[in-house]
Amino acid sequence: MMFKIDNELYSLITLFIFLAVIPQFLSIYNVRLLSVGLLYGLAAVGFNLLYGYTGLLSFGHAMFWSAGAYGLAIGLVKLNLDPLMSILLAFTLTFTVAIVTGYLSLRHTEIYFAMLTLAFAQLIYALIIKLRDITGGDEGIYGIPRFPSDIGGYYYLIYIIVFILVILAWWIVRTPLGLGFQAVRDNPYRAEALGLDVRRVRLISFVLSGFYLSIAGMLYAPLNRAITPDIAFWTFSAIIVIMTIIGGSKNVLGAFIGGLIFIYINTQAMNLTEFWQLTLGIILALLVYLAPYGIVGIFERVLRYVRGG
Amino acid sequence: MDINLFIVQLFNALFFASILFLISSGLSLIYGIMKILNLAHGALYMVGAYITFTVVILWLGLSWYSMVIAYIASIAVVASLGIYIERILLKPLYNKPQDLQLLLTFALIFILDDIVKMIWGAQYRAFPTIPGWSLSVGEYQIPVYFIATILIALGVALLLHWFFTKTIYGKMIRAISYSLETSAILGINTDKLFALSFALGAGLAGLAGGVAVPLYTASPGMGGDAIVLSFAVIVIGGMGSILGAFVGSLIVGLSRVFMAIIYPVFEIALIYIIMAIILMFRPTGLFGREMRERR
Amino acid sequence: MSEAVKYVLEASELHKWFGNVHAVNNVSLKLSRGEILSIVGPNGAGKTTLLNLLSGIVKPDKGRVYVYLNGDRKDITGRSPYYITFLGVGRSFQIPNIFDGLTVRDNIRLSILTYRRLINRFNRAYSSFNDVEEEVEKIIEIFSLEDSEYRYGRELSHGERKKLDIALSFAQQPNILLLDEPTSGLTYSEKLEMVELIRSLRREREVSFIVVEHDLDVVREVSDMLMVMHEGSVLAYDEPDEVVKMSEVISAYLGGEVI
Amino acid sequence: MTQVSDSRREWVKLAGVGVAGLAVGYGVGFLTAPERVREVETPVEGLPGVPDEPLKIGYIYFMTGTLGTYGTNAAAAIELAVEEINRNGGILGRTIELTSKDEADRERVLDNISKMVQDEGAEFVVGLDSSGDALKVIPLVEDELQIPFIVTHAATPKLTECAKRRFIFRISMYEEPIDIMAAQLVKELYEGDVTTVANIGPDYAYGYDSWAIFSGTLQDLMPDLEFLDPIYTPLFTTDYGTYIDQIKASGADLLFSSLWGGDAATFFKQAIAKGLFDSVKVYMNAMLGATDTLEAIGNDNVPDNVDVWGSGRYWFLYPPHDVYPLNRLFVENFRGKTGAYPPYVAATSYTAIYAIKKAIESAYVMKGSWPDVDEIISALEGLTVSGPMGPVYIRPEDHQGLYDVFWGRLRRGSPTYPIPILDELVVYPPGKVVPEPLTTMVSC
Repeated sequence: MMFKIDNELYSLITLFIFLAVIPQFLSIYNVRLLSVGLLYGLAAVGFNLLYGYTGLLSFGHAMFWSAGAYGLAIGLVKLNLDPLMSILLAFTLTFTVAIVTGYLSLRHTEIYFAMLTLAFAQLIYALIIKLRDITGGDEGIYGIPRFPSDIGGYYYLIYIIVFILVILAWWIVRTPLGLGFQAVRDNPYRAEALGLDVRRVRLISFVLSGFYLSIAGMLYAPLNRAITPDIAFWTFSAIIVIMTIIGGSKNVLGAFIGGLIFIYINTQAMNLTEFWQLTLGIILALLVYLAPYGIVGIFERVLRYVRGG
Repeated sequence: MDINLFIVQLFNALFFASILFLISSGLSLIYGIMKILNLAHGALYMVGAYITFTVVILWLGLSWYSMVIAYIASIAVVASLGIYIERILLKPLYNKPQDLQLLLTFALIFILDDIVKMIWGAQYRAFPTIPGWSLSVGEYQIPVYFIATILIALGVALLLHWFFTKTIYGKMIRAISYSLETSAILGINTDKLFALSFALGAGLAGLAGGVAVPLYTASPGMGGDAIVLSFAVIVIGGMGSILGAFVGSLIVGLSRVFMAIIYPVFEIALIYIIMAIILMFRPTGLFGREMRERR
Repeated sequence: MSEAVKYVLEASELHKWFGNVHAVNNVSLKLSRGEILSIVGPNGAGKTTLLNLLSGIVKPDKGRVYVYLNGDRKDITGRSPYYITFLGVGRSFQIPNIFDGLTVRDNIRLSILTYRRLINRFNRAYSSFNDVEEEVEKIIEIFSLEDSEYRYGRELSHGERKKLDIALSFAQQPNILLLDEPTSGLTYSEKLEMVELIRSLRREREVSFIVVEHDLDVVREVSDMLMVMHEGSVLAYDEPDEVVKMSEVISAYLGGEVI
Repeated sequence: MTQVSDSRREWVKLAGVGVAGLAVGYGVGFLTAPERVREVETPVEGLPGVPDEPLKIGYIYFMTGTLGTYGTNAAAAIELAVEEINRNGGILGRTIELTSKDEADRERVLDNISKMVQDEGAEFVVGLDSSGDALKVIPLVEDELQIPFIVTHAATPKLTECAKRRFIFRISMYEEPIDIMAAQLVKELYEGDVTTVANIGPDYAYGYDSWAIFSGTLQDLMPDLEFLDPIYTPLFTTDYGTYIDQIKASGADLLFSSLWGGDAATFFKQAIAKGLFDSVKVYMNAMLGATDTLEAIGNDNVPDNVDVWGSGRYWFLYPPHDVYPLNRLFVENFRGKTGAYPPYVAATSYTAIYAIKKAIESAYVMKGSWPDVDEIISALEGLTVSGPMGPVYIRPEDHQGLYDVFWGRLRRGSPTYPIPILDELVVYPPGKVVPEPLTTMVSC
């Protein structure tokens, strides 16, 4: 059970201590914003298990977020199930989606994998719109109950789950399983030659990462108490990719920070100007050149500079 | 279905496929040579549409010759935009992690959408009249613009074929798509050819926008609607293959139009199902081949 | 010593065509425990293809491949590389094939964890298996990778990559190692080091080797047996000194090509 | 010059001057800022119990993307209303300040509304184009924000028909009365002339509901009609050729359409190019009466061989300018600001601001000091406010704004108007077509 406490864990713990205290000093709106930030961060961490650690770029991860959100909302609102059964329903849905799409798309890598996941995600988006008796179609599902009902309390529910899952991700990449992910990312042929079942490793990573997104979606639906199909659209998948790259796909910390920061960049861009898309676009483009290894990359460079390395 | 209806529906499908081909051939070309999935391709298509709209409606007035001038203007403007994007924005990223190129093209969607809104406003921009008359097939009509569009798409396909098989530049670009290193060793100026191919791909997107706008309606963000189906097209056909884009467009166009008649619930789903099935049996799409690894 | 105990690997009458090219033409060999067999020949002689046939990466069109396991002769023709690896046949690659995003230590850990079937565990840190760590230490020592232990694969020199590549295979306790040009691109002193390494591996674990090599000095230094290939066929297959005596071989192939 | 184009110009300038200029500009702006504020300040004698700080109103519409035209027009109209009100001393002396967000940031709609209310202190929010969004905000507004929220565009019957909301109002006419009137109009004008009815609409709730309401009502009125299977076009359809020829092949002579915005224009033009109106005799499009859609159709595309009917939530020529000067003034001022004839979102959002003003003022009269939220809600319930579309009555039972419903026949607008217009307007009073409160023809 031994593991080395490293800089990344220190940073994560510090960040989480900060995140535990800071809501006390924030307005209710900012707590809400931070809740969304935590969920985006969780999504980025989950996505990064597949992308940064296993080397597979999925362009359809919105399907897992919406599987979780819709599974829970359908259970709670449409089928009147109790929360536990609804969560179970959401997990079953996620698992089915992950296994089927994973089985079919993991025959491919690189761009074809990305395109296949995109296709499946769009198929699910089309299904959500079509199956309106179950999903509410484009009008979505509203009136999802929230517990605890106040944002301040719900923040801490999100916080606890996100904390556990982020630390779990940190942990997983340090276990043999996580080492296997990274080996498959670096050199699948050599990994195969060494006796690693590459397709199985990829599938595990895909499903695991799907569950992270699904849990984020499950927490998101009650936060907003209503959902519409835009969380299944391809642009949301793109945002998941983008925020991970912004933060830095090298480690868990980077992805998590990426999610948190993307929310703030997005919000601030809209506050600054009518042309928020242009502003957001320019900020993203600048990050490409100024922070090619993500925001965490900048931290590291600064740290190395301070230490005189 | 009587024969006349079948014929007009066939032309509907071919028209739709032609627009798809013009969009996706550029997308596929850029991917094949540069290994960049240009997410902003739809935005370039949008710019092309606005340029043609401006030239024909705001400046010259509708006529066949103004349409030709507008198409050329669309190609020229969007292709030069492509050169700027490639030289200024993409080139510095060639030796950086590949995901940065993706991020950049995504940022470009935002930037181009808002710039278009700044210049042309947010309102719908459309041709007041559709150029040309219609051919009658029984009680149905085929606008002559459909036929013109289909001919343009065919012409572009033949031109691209000629370009890649007969001209020295085309041959060099093909060489690059097989092996970057070998091409460099052979003394091919890969740097210049990257710019050329990006400009060519962008120009095709511009032409697609120009050809589409008289029958469609231009608005900022119209590119996002167009791009997803062209992803499906190039995956079905094989990424990097112009022939693949051609056949893929036909498959998507035909299946969409005839599914809308036979079983409309499946109209969109079918495209993605075809895509998944083809990839299961031919991992690189119908006409794709194992490509060189990314740089 | 009975035959089954003495031998570790056998190939009989292997053929492989690539289109019209007869890449491997009727090659048979037998490898004894602890033996070092070198294969030489000009480019395109079919050496690497032969290694690929033996390690299962390429399937032969004709002929069989066997390994000897606990006294049994086992037919492994057409089996997956993954299966053959677990039967104790490791191999290295001409262009070093390692994990660039992992440290040298993690590279070796990965290899051992996979071999010991611990790779799917997620209840412990991968660095917390004591016996694996001991093994890692040992391998780092054998391959003298101490200086680069904590560096990433992408930061290694060519020589270090070559060593790590072999170490990855060696860590899986193979009976047989198939090495594809282990000294290509190395400096003279690195070559000497590599020769010494191969010898010590044999000493340490009684590993048998098939080495595809260009450098005749290395070949003569380490080999027990020498095979000369040309256009897919075996030209000579004997002890090195005997082969070298065959003057026509030297002048025609070894002389021009290698030295 | 509009504020929109002001900031647009600013941006272009900024882009030209570059980063250095931006930095200098910030510095100069910082130094000169206090003086500018003093210039603008106009002394207002305070009414008793009225806070000094400005009243903040937030609005949210699609400002970007393919629906961006709705938001930019709504924003212009809201700014127009606010300029007018502020010029005349604000609401009880309180000036109005605006804040806005973009509905096109799809996943963040609720966050952005929360921001306006909880962070920026907006006391009212108006807006929403998407029906999904209008339903999505219900839990947030009713349970958490608890401020008056006036929907001005989203048309789903579910918003006001399924339950009485406490804080949410809709001032714009919604789809059900318009579709019911369409059916009545068909009976009135075309009984005996048409036999077969087809539908084309978007493949989502709005399309399904519209057809259910229209065909349901029409079937009761004219049971002999043949109703064909409705055609629904998927999201992002730009190419309607296959549907047009299907409709043609089906032999329909009445085509009902719930396509809207750019889609309505695209379909219409392709229908003309493919000669659809050789066989279809009557075309009814519930959302055709939108000036932005008509601009995209163009004067040259008005066919002679078919009766085209359009409706909407407001038509800029009704009530007639000579008898109802408020509409004339609105049209003139809106044209002065944007150069365009006002589309319906402009009128409804403009009216929403005046509804807020009137509700506050009447609640103030009763109370003698600034009213709280509950008092404003009570004042909004049963309020009648004059908008460009005529007097609007906010029904207290379901918070739905009621005013005249119209259908008009499409005519060339030239030479007077650069866009096609609706002529021969048939106007029904709301009592004739709006269902009883909290009854519905769609499933909740």
